[in-house]
Amino acid sequence: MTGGHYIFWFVFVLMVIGLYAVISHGNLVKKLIGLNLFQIGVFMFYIALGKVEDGRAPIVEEGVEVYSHPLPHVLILTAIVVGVATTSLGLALAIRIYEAYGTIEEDEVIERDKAAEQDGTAELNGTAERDGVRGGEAGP
Amino acid sequence: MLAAAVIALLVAMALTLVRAFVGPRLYNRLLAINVFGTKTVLFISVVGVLSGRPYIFDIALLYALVNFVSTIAVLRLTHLDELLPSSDEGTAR
Amino acid sequence: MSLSLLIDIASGALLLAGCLLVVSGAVGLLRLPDFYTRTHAGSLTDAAGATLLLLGLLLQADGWQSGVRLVLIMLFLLVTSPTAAHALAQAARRDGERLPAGDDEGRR
Amino acid sequence: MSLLVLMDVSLFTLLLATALAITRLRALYEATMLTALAGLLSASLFVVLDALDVAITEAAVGTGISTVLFIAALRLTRSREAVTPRRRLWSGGAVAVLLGATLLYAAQDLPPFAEPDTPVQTNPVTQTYLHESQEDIGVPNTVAAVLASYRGYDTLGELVVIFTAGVTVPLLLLRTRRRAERDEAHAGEEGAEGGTEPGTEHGTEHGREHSAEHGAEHGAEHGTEKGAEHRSARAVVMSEYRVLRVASKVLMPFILLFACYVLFHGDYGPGGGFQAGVIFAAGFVLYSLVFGIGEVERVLPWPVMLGLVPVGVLLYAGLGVANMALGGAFLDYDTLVPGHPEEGQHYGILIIETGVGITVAAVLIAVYYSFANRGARR
Repeated sequence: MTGGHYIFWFVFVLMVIGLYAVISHGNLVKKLIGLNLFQIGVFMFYIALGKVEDGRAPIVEEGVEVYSHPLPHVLILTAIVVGVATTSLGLALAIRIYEAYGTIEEDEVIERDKAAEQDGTAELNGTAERDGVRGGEAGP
Repeated sequence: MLAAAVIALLVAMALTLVRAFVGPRLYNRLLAINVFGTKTVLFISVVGVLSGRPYIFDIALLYALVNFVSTIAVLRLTHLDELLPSSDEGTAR
Repeated sequence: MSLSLLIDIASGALLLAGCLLVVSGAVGLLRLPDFYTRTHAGSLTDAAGATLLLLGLLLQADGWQSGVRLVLIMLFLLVTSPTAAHALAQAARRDGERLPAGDDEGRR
Repeated sequence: MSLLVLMDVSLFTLLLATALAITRLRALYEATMLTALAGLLSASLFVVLDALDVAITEAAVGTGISTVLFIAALRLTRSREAVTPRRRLWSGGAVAVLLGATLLYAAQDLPPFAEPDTPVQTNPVTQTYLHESQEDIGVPNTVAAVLASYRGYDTLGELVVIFTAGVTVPLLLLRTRRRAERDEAHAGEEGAEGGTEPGTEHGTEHGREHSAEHGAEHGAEHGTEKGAEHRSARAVVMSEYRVLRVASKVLMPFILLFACYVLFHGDYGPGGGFQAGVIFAAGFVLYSLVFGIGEVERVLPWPVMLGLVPVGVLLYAGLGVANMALGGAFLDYDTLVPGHPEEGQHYGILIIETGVGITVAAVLIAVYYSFANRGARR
């Protein structure tokens, strides 16, 4: 059983590493990198399901009967491009968070939020964003 | 012979990867990644000949074309870019 | 018959030489003491090894479609790989990557 | 088979090693570069596993676009990760192990790898996609047939997702003129207090960045001087990187040509709209990296670019509506050429792929532009 499944074990380890990076790291960009790794794991899983021994790429030719399944390829092909689109969105949000809080560490962002809550929400209007940047960058 | 080429390329990939892991510093890693890209092109080409399908070479061709984009990106966005806007060091030389 | 044998031998020799260069380049990349010598090992053997390997493959390729693509791969690789290595070395020099080995203090 | 197993196992081992190295690295630029390496490895794996269309996409995305976006984002944020507290490591590890255990348990029901009699292969839909498609559609590359025809709705949905990202990222990152003016006013107010503080927080790199920023704030007073300095710095850099510039200039037309080849040859070999769009965007990104974003803007002005973002989606959906007008169902290409459904399918797929290519390329370039522009104006 293990012999026939070996590729899935690899895929699972990759997914576990990716998820670990997403959860345990506080840095938002690092989280996105972990998400990318997890994505690669999922892609591999789908493609491995479609693969068949001695098969060919699903481009029909004369005299060839065995092809890999095209459907996983279609799904993953679009998923890669969607993946880069979502990654870019995540990165854009990370940049905005950095500009607002002066950090992209999750813990520090949460701390700052808590501090802001204690100070009252009145401070958090248009000028607060700019002040946040200054405070974060010039702090020790 | 082709199988031997595949194995040689895999070995070379593994060695290059070790250099990419240990670094030290950005440039050593960049160099390793650059070399690794070439290895990937060769690997895909060998697989293409092994399986006798000409369209596999398209992928190797694409890699040969865009291989150095990421290297350039790092150079440009980390290093060159510090020189371009209102530079302090770039003009001193 | 003899021609095909000759082609096989030639392609085998080219592939072997290419493999040797590629592996030795990788070993050099790993073992050499500092960045610049590593650049030397990496980029030189890369270009030469890739060319030899692709020539060897070219002799085995069936049909002009594969042949044209292999030639194109070779040409593009010969443009991009040394360019990247050159830009890298230049940037490293500019950035103050020093010659002696094992300087780890400058890490970011 | 044994060679296949060898390639699979060794490439996967390298991939896992790369992934582990990425999680351990705290320098984010280097982690990003290793992610590019993981992309290269996964593309090799895709080739070994016969997924050529996927490999071509991953080649352009993994090494080209995605890395560039990460680096552009890192330049705007911090490039070094803080030390992760130990308790987080434990909780993260626990969840990851839990996931692994679940997956291992579920894997018992998975079909064995690469066997010909798995449910994936024996399902009737396989027959439809691989063999009946030749009569229905007549496109040798079944991936293109499935993508554009059998699962046309699905692809339209994916395209809309990409379109949404392409609208959202510029909205998040691009400054409107009014915002920029307001920020400038703030900068002026704070110039007195903020400008004197040196950016001492993190290391040399950011210190330099900050001083550059402060410099830019003061730059309003003596802008012309700065401009001259800037130009001469630029000249120095450009002359030093002449090899790079020439090589990029030589390669640029080939990349664009290759994108067109991938787009129009997608019916017969690996390729199609998604791949072509990504390659096209990679070419433009390369050009703008070497020659500056201004050069790209001269070729492809920003309004034109933003205008192209919805064009592909509209083309796609418009074709569906046209099909309905011609008496078929939404995206039923058979109606395009009355009497010759196969030809209609050909045209339909070509139009769809072109639309996809336009939107994907425009979105990715727009996203890159937003990132780069944010950096330039800081």
